[in-house]
Order: sequence, then C-alpha cells, then structure tokens
Amino acid sequence: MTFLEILLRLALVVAAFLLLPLLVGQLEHKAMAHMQARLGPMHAGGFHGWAQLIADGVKFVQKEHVVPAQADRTVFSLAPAIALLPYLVILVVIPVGPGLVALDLDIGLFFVLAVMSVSVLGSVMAGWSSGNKYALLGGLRSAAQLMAYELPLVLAASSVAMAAGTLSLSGIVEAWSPWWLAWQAPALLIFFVAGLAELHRPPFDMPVADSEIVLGPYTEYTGLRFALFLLAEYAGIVVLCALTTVLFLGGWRGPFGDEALGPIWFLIKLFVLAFVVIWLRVSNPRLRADQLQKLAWQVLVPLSLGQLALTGVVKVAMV
Amino acid sequence: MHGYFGAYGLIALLLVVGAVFVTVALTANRLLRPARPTPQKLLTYECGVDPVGGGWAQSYVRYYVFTFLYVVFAVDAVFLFPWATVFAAPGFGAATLIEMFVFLGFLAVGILYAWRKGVLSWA
Amino acid sequence: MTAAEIVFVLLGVVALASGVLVVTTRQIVRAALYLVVSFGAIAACFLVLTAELVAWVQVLIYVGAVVVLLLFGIMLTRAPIGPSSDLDSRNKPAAVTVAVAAAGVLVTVVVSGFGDAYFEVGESRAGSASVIGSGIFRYWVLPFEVLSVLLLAALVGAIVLSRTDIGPPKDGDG
Amino acid sequence: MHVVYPAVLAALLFAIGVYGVLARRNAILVLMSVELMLNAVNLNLVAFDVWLADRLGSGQILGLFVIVIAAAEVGLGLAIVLQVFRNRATIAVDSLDELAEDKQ
Repeated sequence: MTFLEILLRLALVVAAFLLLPLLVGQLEHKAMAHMQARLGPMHAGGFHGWAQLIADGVKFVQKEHVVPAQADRTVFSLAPAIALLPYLVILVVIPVGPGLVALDLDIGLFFVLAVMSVSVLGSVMAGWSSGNKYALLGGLRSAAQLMAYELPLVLAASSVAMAAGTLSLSGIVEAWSPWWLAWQAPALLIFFVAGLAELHRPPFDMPVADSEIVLGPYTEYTGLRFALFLLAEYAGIVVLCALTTVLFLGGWRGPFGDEALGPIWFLIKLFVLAFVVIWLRVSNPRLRADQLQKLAWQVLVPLSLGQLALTGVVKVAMV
Repeated sequence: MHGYFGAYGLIALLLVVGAVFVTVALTANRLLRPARPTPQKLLTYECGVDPVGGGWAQSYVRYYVFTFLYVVFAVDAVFLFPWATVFAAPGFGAATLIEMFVFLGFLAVGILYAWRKGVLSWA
Repeated sequence: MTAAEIVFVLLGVVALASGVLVVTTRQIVRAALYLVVSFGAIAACFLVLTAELVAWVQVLIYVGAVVVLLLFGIMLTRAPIGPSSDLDSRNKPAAVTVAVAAAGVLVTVVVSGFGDAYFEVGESRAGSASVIGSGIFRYWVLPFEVLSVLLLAALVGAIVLSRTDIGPPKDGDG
Repeated sequence: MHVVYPAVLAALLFAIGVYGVLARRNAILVLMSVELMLNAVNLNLVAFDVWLADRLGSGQILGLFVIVIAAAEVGLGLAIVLQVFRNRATIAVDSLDELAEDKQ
C-alpha cells in the first residue's frame, strides 16, 4: 500500500459513509410519503426535492446547541460521536466487489460485531447525561433492547461463519453459493430482525417512543449533535443492509458478470434491503417492551440455536 | 503499510479521520450557531411543564436481568467464532461438533431455567 | 525502541491514566466511562502484541457488555450527575501505602527477572481466530466444558438473586 | 518488544486496582477496581504467551477464560449489590458491617 492508495481507501470509505446514509434517508422520505399517499419533500433542489437532506444539514449546522443546566456537559457532548464512529469503522472491512475492499481483515466478521457493540454506549451516555427522566428511561430501555438483540445477531452471524469456515468477509462471499439462501434462511431473518432492533428502527423503536418518553435518550439534543444521532441511525441502516448482503445474499455475486458488475449487484441488494427497512417502518405498529424481550429471548434465540445446530450438522456431513 | 500492523494502522487512521470529521463539523457549528441561553431554555424538557423532581427515574431490575442474560450468552458466543473457523477442518469434525453442542446444551438449560422461572416474560 | 514499543508505551500511558481516574474520580458514572477508555487501551495493547482475537473479545465483552452492566448497576442505585462526596472510605492513606508498595515490589521483581527478555512482534498469526480455535478444541476442551457449567451456575445465581418471588414457597403459591 | 513493557504496565495497573479496592467505598467502584486487576492479569498472560510462543496457546486461551469468568463475576457481584441496595438503600461497603466480629 502506497501513501496515495491509503489516502484513496480512506477517502472512499468516508465518501460512502457520508453519501449512502443520505441516499437511504432520501429514499425513506420519498418511499414513506408515497406509501402514505402523499408526495414528501418536493421543493428543495427542484426535482422531487432531491436536495432536502442537504438543506437539512445546512440548517442543522446553524442551530443553537442547548445543553440543559442539569446535564453532564462533557458526556452529553461526547455521546453522539460514540454512537456514530463505530459505523464508520465498520465500513472499512465491507467488500463491495471481487478484491474491492478497503481492508480485508482475517477476523473481519468478529471485528464488525465487536465494534458494533460499542455504539450501545452512545445511547446510554446520552440517556444518563441529559439529566432528564425520559432520557434516562429511554437510555435504559435502549441498552436492554440492544443487549437482548445483540445475542441473536451474534449467533446468526456465527452460523454463517461456520458455513463458510472463515471470519473474513471477502472469504464468506467467496464461499457463498445460492443454496445457502435456503440453508441459512432462518439466520438471515434473525440477523435482519435483530439488526433492525439494534438500530431502534420501527417497529422496534420502544427506546425512542415519542408518544411516551418524548425521544428517549435524544430528548435533550439540539442542532448538529442531534443530526449526528440521525446520521448514526442511517449509517446504521447502511451497515446493517451491507452486512446482510455480504453474509447472506452473496455480496457482490450476481446472476452474471461478477467481475465487472460486482459493485452494482452489491448496491442493488443493499438498496432493496434498505427499502424493506423503510417498508417495515411504515407498515408495522410499535412493539411493547415486554413483546420486544419476548421476541428476542423466546423466538429469536432458540431459533438461532437451532440454526447453529443445523449448520454444524450439515457442514460436518458434507465434509 | 501492509500485513497485520498495516491493517490495524489503517483502522487507527480511519478512527482519526472520523474524529477529525466530527471535530470539524462541531467547530463549524460553533462558528455558525447563535448562543443565547436563557434559564427557560436550559430547563430540563418535560413535555412543556416545569420539571418535577430530579433526573433520576425508578427503573426495573428486570432490565438488569436481561442484560446479565446477554452477558452470559455473549461470552459463550465468543467461543463460537474460533470454533467456526476450525470445526470443519481435518482432525476435528464430529467430536468437536459434539463438544460444542455439550457447551451449548448447558447454556440451553440455562435459558430454559430462565424461561420456566418466568424471567423472560414480562409478568 | 521499536515502533511497536513506542505505540505500546503510549497506549499503556492512556490505560494507566484512565485507570487512575477510575479509582480517584468523584463522579461514579464518569468512573465507568474512564474504565471504557482503559479497557479500550488494553485491547489496543493486545493488538500490538498480535493477540487479535483476545483484543476483539475484550472489546465485545468488556466495552460492549460488562461496562453496560456496570452502568445499569450504577443507574439502578441512583447515579447523581456531578460529584458525590461519599465514594472514598477513610482508609485512603493505607490504600496508597499498600498500592505503592505492591507496585514497587512487582515492578522491581519484574524488571530484575525479565529485564533482558525480548521477542519480535511480527506477522506471526499466533493470535488469529483459527489458531486459538484449534488450541481450545485440541488441548483445552475440558476447561472449556467446565466453563459452561460455571456460566450456568452464574446464570441461575443471578436469576435467583434478582427475583424476590423465587424462594421458599409462601402461602401455597409455589 | 521487551517483555518488561507489558509486564511493568500490568504491575502498575494491578497496583491501581489494589488501591481502588482498598480506598473505594461504593461497592460498584470496588467491582470496577477488581476488573482493572483482572485486566492486568490478562495483559501478563497474553504478553508471556507471545514471548514464549506457546504451542498450546495457553496464555491467550487462559486470557479468554479469565474474561469470561470476570464477566460472570461482575454480573453476580452486581446482582448482589442491587439486592443490598434494595434492602438497605446503601451500597457503601464500610457501613455493611453487621457480620463484623467487633461490632457492639
């Protein structure tokens, strides 16, 4: 790796980190609007409001930063960065095409899971440091939810690692073959659902339930720091969809022309999944806290243990 | 810059880039934003009425139990990953599979116990 | 000093400084957050020592789970924002003496015992997932299985402790 | 890398943990200090494993075991602390001395 190459890799990762969440956000604006029989943003930028999120960003940068008198200032100010940066770091190991990966880490999958688990600190810090009851409740709910769904996520991911026999994300895509769609289908479902819950996306948005605890841990946030939390949510969607694609849907492999069209296949799968995320938000009511924990512990965890057994037996039988 | 240390060097560099991004954004924010704090503005938000009591809220111990459940299972899941990379290799195979299932079996008993004791459902 | 040593020493300074803050800060939630920094720096130290898997396990378990558990504990026992005065006990001078003595003895022993021991940290894959995996499942199977029994016992213990309604049967409700 | 760097770091970290256990009054802070000590041990295990290039990987695997046991330990410890808090509304370790011998 020359110096220029390092710079290029970093630039590409940062560009993906800034651009893809915006695209997902815009997709959400428009898709959600049309599902609810309205138009969504139409004004900013002219053509179908394409510049809406950029305008939002410009607005957020100029907003006042209000720290409540009761808050712990330092922790309050640091929390958005803690919530955001893990997703940036994860993007570096995601392969988008054959050989097209910023960094092929041998332990890639485990690295991703470890780094993702750090972001829980962001919402706990935000919830506690606000000095607000609703924020604290939201922070605790958020932590409990993240903890509950981290487990099925990890188990489903390890099922794929078993199937592929490697932890390298590129290696997993290489080892993937279409019949895994059937073999690993439960793991796919578990991973995606648990991932949604990790991101507090509706229907798993109990921690930020606006009708009962205002906006959970983010209640007291204003201006750019609030925008950073929003960016973290959308970057999280990108990361979740990219990981699901890489682990379960064959990443850059498509019906034809993997070598040349790899990144295209990857992006198509990513955005289809992002659309599903939005679709689920529009079409499902929020789960209660007890239903959330029940779903995690009584459905997803036993199911993923079953999937692990299935994967192990099939794999050993095949060798 | 290559190999093991190169890889982690790149990750460290990326972290630095991320930190710089956040710092630059917040500095731009600091330069552009107004700052007119008033006592009302700095009050804790509580649905538009004056806040009652402190920032502490009574919460469930139950949340703690769920978190502890996760910790116990997470330390088990940790062993799944090194296992996943070797169990299909020659010289391991069925025996290693059974060893792992014994390990998982014990934990399954644990979750069954929690289930039977009603910890998993919110009474 | 090699580059690895310089990085290691810097990380060590971070780990020590945040460790000192953990045991001296007067804000209890801050202590947990300094603990995160300390654990993170130690994980990075593991990475420098090429113990890749242990490093990421450290992040996943300590930063992602144990610290959250500690924060839960702190918040469930009322964590005020701002300093509290009752975090230290009266035997602070004794504690300082014991800690300094322990540090002095340990450092002297370690330096005199291993003063000239040297190894190359390089591209060896001694800490990769597959090496550790084959190590566990070749030589460490029994301790590994015993560990599962221990975890089961811990789980049952925590459930029994946290639920007051489990215990000797009261008025026929079992 | 000289072995003294990790070894000295571990020794100092352990001493910090010792100080925390002795000087802190809040039970949760005591638990945190114990975690610091366990981490110091882990650092030693890993460093010596890499130094000796152990074929069985004993140091690193024992390090993993230590992490697991530490997680179980802190979880149980906290469960006890929460229970104490519920009964006594305090978790200061020096006021929980009802079982002490010389208490009059």
